[in-house]
Amino acid sequence: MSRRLRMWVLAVGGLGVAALLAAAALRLPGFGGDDHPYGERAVEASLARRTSNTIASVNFDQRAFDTLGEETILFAAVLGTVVLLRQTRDERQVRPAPERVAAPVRRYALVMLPVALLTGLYVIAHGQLSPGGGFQGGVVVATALHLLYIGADYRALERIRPVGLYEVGDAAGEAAYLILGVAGLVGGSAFLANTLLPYGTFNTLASGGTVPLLNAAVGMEVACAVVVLLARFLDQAVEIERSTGSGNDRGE
Amino acid sequence: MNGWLWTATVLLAVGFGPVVWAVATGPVGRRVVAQNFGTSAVCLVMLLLAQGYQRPSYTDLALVLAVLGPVGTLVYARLLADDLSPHPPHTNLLTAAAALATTAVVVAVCAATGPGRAMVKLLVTGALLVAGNVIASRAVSGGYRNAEATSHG
Amino acid sequence: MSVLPYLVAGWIFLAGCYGIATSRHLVHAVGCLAVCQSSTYVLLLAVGYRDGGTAPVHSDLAPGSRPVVDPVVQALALTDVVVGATVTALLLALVMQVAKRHGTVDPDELSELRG
Amino acid sequence: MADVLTVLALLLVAVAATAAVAVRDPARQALVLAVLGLALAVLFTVLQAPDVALSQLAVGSALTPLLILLSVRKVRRRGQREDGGR
Amino acid sequence: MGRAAAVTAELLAWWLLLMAAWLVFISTVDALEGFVGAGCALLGALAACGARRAMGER
Repeated sequence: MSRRLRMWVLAVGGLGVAALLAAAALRLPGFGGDDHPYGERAVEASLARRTSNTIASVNFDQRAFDTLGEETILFAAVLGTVVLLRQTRDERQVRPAPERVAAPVRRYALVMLPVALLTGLYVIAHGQLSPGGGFQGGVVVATALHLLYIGADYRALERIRPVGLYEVGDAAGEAAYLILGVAGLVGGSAFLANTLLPYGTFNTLASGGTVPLLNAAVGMEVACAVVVLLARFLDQAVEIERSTGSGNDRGE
Repeated sequence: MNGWLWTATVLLAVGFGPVVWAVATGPVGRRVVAQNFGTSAVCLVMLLLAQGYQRPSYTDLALVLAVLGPVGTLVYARLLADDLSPHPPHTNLLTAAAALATTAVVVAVCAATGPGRAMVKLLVTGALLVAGNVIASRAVSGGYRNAEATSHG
Repeated sequence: MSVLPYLVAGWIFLAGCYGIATSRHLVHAVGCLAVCQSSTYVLLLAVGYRDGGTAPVHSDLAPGSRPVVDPVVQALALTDVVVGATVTALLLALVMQVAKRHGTVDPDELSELRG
Repeated sequence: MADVLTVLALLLVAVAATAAVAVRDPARQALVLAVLGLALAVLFTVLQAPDVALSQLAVGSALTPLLILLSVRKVRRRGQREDGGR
Repeated sequence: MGRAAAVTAELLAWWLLLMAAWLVFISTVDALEGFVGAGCALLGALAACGARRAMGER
């Protein structure tokens, strides 16, 4: 299968797909049309349950089971990365060299770490009111913690970030989501049904029944998952080294 | 399409358009500077769009970008240190332009929103953006490297 | 104009596929896959758009006062952006493993290696 | 009239995506992917999807570049046998 | 004794700063928002002090 032949197969396949996509695009209803049946029903259902951010209501109330699936994919991806990036026999852990970073960058990182953490928590907490939610806020919180790696070196980050705790947090986030679902079942209605808590007053933090709780659970899980992910990547990139002393591994 | 959306369109075309070209071609130093300027340009576009669509809740986007944008540029300054150190880019002109544009947009949007906590939020966003932009571009242009001999992180 | 967003989504998808097929570095191929994924977000959100509509986020909007766009497609795209990032991380971990085992990240060289 | 903004955002995303594919070096591609993330965030805001734009900003500005650059550093170190655990 | 006072003073300073930031971020101020904000600001203050100490020692 020479490279030239592959290029031809790619060209033919690409043109075919392009033609099909163009034909399909021409039959789609025009961009900006007024026919959105699902959208209108979703907005009505979200307002009925007094959740002001309809997207959060769709994610954590009307389609909460799909979000459980998304969250499990995230959990499985992190699990796979942790298994793949473990330290193998022929590798040794090297203490990261201390890195001297310029003073302004260190001060900026020190000031921005809590502010970014607060912004992330704000985005998680107001998931069901203004734009935001557990998924986005979790990533902001995780990135905030890694300002320490940027402001100083990996050793400082390791000191403040016990990976075991975040792995437990990751699992706890997923478990909290499931427990809230089963609580709905135990409460007499369906799994992950939003009939457990009162819907509260519109546009306040406690509105929307279980939506804020599911939001917080997803926020915790995404934050811990991203921290564990970056921990494994930083370990591999900065610390883990092929131990030259022992026999060479097959690849070299 | 009111004046705010027009300004956003012009800023997007004039400010962000060249960034896309500058980040795809040329030396690494210039690419990182272009990415840094792109963050500021998009943050300002977000503020203008929030005002143009009369949706104050969209300013959260500009706030998160003002917090995380410079962090991304510092990641490049840190992990691409080997490629940046031979010929560090000079960024003072672009940083000054970004700071000027930020103050202009923030003042205009604050004037439109009127006094109150929303105005303080806009000022905080603008301050975070300018501070982040200045620190990130100084870090990229090696402004700190010759001040202290640092090994690569 | 009524069909441009769908064509742009198709173009991004094909560009991403071309990138993956002709890539000579596995990390570059993973980046191209991320480009492919973003084409689906463009298509989804273009389908859900309504002229003159605004986001159905009622924290600063009285319900029913303005036409709103479709929130369902936004919910689909929202979760996928974050999950896509973690799947990209998993793929990058696989690339590191390939580099460790075979000492190369060029897909063409990989296909010639045995075992 | 709002079409100008939508068309401009779409074109920026298309050009940035093509650039992200055309740049062959992974470290440089991380930069272009970050700018593509910014262009996507603008397009999503124009299409009135602030949640998705926020999600794209959070992921695309710091997380994806960090992951790609750390992978490139590990793969490059593995390739040229540099040692010293920096 | 001095060290504990210094740490709590710093913690309090960070907490006040972050609480002010929280009050600026939110749109409607009410009891629950303040309570959640106090918790998040405390978390941020702890992270700030931990980061400074972690960065301090080499």
